[in-house]
Amino acid sequence: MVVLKEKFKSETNTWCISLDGEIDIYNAPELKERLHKLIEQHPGNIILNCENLTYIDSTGLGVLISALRRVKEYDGQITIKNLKPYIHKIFVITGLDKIFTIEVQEV
Amino acid sequence: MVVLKEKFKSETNTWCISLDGEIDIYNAPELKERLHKLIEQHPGNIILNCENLTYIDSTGLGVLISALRRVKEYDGQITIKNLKPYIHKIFVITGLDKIFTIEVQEV
Amino acid sequence: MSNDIITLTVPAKPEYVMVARLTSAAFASRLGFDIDQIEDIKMSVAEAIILVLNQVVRPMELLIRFENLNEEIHIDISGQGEWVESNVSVQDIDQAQLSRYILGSMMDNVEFKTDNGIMRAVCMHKGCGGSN
Amino acid sequence: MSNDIITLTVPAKPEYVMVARLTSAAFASRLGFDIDQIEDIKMSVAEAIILVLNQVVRPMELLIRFENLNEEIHIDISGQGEWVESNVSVQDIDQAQLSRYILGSMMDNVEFKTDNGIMRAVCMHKGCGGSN
Ligand SMILES: Nc1ncnc2c1ncn2[C@@H]1O[C@H](COP(=O)(O)OP(=O)(O)O)[C@@H](O)[C@H]1O
Ligand SMILES: Nc1ncnc2c1ncn2[C@@H]1O[C@H](COP(=O)(O)OP(=O)(O)O)[C@@H](O)[C@H]1O
Repeated sequence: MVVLKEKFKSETNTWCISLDGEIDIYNAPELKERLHKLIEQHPGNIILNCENLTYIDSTGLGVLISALRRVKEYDGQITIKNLKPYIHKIFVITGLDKIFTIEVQEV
Repeated sequence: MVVLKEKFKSETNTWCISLDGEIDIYNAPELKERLHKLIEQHPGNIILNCENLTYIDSTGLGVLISALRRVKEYDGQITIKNLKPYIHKIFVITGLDKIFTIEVQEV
Repeated sequence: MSNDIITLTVPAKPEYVMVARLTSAAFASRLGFDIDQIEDIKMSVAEAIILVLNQVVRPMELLIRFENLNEEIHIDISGQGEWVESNVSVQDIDQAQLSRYILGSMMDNVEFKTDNGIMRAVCMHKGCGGSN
Repeated sequence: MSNDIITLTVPAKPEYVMVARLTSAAFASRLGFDIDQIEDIKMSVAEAIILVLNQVVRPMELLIRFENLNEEIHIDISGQGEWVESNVSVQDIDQAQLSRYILGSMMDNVEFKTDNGIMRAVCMHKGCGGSN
């Protein structure tokens, strides 16, 4: 099971979601389904807090891209916060740092 | 390499040794050599602080037994402190809780 | 350290990619790779497996072979057993590009063994004093 | 979950027991064993390997086979390849008793496969709702 804590803030029309643990080919499909449900429920912006995200593979990145596509349809944004440096590296390698708004975790 | 911090307290004629990390068949021989050297250097009692000991296998237990034999030769004692419950369980299973003085870590 | 070989076979299922990842990390750590390099190796093993799994056909089993050779870790990931049809999506095919970027950046060298457009195996290596 | 098999081969050297331990832990965790049970399984794999290694002769390689069968993890550890003389000490032989106590307490069932007094393999299993 993907650990995912979420809260919708209506003042700013934003989902604050914290992604915890490891996202890999095994649990990425579940994450995708849950993110898409949240977006359907409230089509708003998304802030992903990745402070406790310890691993993400290409299938996990694919889920984030897929969520971004949906959010872009209504001109929303996805901001990724508190990425650990070695996970930020993966976003840079894949060029995804250019399509998401990213804030790196201070060390 | 075995992480082992030691300090000899001459007032009480005691070695205070902290065993950190994992002791297994790979590093047990090194631990044995180091413990025997300390005993030669100052034949005193030994207090083993196992607060940060996360794993010990039968070869590691063998090393502790071997140290105990040396210490018994001059009527010394080995006290094992702050064992994590699941490591204490190993001492009980093997009956070694009866030959060492053991103080279990509070949870 | 001598030239040692470790092999691991797992069912070709998403739930066992984690097992391959942890086995890689344990071997790499024994060979003296540092924490960042171990992360790179772990992730590369996972991405190579994802490339072999997410295709129009996929194998029933995966064989992962690790060898330490001249201060380098050599890793071969290959599909084994029967190859069966899989329900791959457009997304999986797009994602393969992400896997290739990651492998290219984290390992010193990566070779793909394909046959009729199907990726049968990935062979890669990384040195202790490696580029990343 | 279906009946899945994982195999691991490692050189029969002390430095690779840790690799077998971590692979066991990863598989057991995927099968849904809880943290205490995973510790037991990890340790039992190590002790079974120690029993096969610390004898008057020891194998060049170890094969570890994991299978999930009827909500149980089944683990076979066997020496492979040539068996060579080893410089076993009295201490190692005494320690074997410790290994046997640990295995007997941590697994639901343990079988030793001996041949002329040499332990060639250890077969054991433990259930998810197991005794410990
Ligand atoms: N810049 C990119 N680099 C690599 N892959 C990309 C990029 N942009 C999109 N993709 C791929 O596109 C997929 C998203 O596809 P999408 O059609 O939104 O999926 P779905 O219809 O399931 O929501 C992602 O999984 C990702 O692999
Ligand atoms: N109560 C016991 N139960 C099991 N094994 C024991 C027990 N007491 C001693 N041993 C074994 O005896 C060994 C210690 O032998 P010892 O002759 O002191 O070694 P050394 O000469 O290398 O110091 C330990 O490794 C342990 O395996």
